[in-house]
Amino acid sequence: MTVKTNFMCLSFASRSENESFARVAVAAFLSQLDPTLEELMEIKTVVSEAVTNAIIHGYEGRDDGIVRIHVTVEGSRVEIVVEDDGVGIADIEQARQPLFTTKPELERSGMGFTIMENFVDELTVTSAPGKGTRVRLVKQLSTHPAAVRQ
Amino acid sequence: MTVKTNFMCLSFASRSENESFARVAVAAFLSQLDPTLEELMEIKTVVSEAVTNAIIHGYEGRDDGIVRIHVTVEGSRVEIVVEDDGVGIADIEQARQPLFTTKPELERSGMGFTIMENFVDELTVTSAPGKGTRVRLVKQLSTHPAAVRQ
Amino acid sequence: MRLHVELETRRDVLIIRLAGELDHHTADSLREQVDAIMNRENIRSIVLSLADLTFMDSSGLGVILGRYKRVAQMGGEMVVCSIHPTIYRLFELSGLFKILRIEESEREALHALGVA
Amino acid sequence: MRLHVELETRRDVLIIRLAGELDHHTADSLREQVDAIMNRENIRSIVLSLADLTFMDSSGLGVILGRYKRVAQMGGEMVVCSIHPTIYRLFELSGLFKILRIEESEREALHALGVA
Ligand SMILES: Nc1ncnc2c1ncn2[C@@H]1O[C@H](COP(=O)(O)OP(=O)(O)O)[C@@H](O)[C@H]1O
Ligand SMILES: Nc1ncnc2c1ncn2[C@@H]1O[C@H](COP(=O)(O)OP(=O)(O)O)[C@@H](O)[C@H]1O
Repeated sequence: MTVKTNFMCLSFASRSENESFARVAVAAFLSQLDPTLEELMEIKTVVSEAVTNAIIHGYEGRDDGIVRIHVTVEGSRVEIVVEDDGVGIADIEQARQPLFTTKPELERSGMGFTIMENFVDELTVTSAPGKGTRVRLVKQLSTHPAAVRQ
Repeated sequence: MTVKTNFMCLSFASRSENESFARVAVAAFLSQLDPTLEELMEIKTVVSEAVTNAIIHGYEGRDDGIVRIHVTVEGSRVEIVVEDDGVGIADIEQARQPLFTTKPELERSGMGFTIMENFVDELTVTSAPGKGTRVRLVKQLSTHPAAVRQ
Repeated sequence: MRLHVELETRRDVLIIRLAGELDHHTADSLREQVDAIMNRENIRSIVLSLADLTFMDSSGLGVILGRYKRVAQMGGEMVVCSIHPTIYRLFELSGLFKILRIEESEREALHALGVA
Repeated sequence: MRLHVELETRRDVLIIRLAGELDHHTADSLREQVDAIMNRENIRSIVLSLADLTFMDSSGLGVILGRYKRVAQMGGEMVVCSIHPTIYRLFELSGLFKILRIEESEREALHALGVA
């Protein structure tokens, strides 16, 4: 049995109108795995959180930054990486706390990382001030075996 | 009046199941321009033609190639570039003839380039044997002015 | 365009009906529209009707929480109804149900506020 | 999955109803399903019913032309009906209407072949 692997990369301008495009593109790519509606919604949500963070926090609202997304599929295991070359995060542990936000004036809820953590199986955040941010999300889909094998 | 510019790049494995993903992703990106249904269908069709060609002809059905798509938007003008690093085309003029195909055994219709030409405003094909193929498509959308300006 | 906002006032209750996708990009226009009415009229409570909201992320939570704070200051309340399962989980995770009232349908929400 | 194929035979006519998207990826399974029936049964003509086909590209033209050649060899014909405008233009560009018959609806197509 060979496990089916597939990948795609996506990069785009850090403009808020691309948030919707980013989650639709990732969902369209993963639809070949025949995910449940619930799984698809969870994936759209976490992509939206990570991309919005890159735009608002990473690039501080500037629209000349580039957001990159890599999606790798192995069998029914999905890995999504969202990257920016923005300001970075000094204290990652603090940033991941529920309700913590550095932009309350923009009515941010501080729930982005908490939602990501709850909607995927693994969340890794790599970041340093001035070095950009890399968010890695891993999710095991419950797809039926027929869709998994080549 | 500043003209709104936006871009995205996409790359993915040369697998036929990614054809549908590619056209949905491009359409999702362009939906911010509020194109007509007809324009969206035309764009999906030309993306499908170019991507299918990259997979079938460029990579001759191998699934370890990479197909790249760049989309640039300036106002309501859309430029789409589809590239592969495959076998390339020796005689581009011949390849663009209606009904010409090098793969009749796969029931190819030889209408890919003809459809692309008819559905966009500009079509440029750059290719050489062993050097891959680059298809550049330009289309002027009829979007109403409000969607064009920032 | 991607988010459709319908606003209706019944006495001091503002009914906000959302259809489409509420994210960071669409949150701004929702905020502006709702605040414009709240600055102009005497709104004490809000009914948030989400039957046709197909997507929401934490940017949506932010704008909802912001409007909640405004009605809470007026001594009013916010009632949310007809929530899709995934969006329900966002409300749950963020503890919003501790401060918002939830009802099955808009009818029940309006009834709860005495403007059915 | 992305292309749904419904096949029905009425005497020597095969009705092919397509829903979804017909591209290079989905063309193979359509070809196999149709050829399996044509190898087994005595099919002389084909009705291609495209009311629910939302997308088609030149890979679709290829598989349709291939099935046309099979019925033409049998002295039969192919009737296409209920075509969306963009797909209509593909047929038009490729000159397929010179060899295929086109009808507004499946009813009329079946009528034209005497199996309504
Ligand atoms: N891509 C990023 N670049 C820089 N800082 C980030 C990034 N993503 C998150 N952060 C920081 O982490 C904090 C918490 O993020 P999150 O939980 O998504 O909440 P919110 O976006 O509502 O602030 C943000 O307020 C910000 O300070
Ligand atoms: N990306 C590509 N790489 C190599 N050859 C190509 C590529 N695209 C098109 N061709 C050549 O051009 C011919 C005509 O292409 P097209 O008009 O799309 O018809 P078809 O795909 O049905 O053959 C192909 O048969 C092939 O020989």
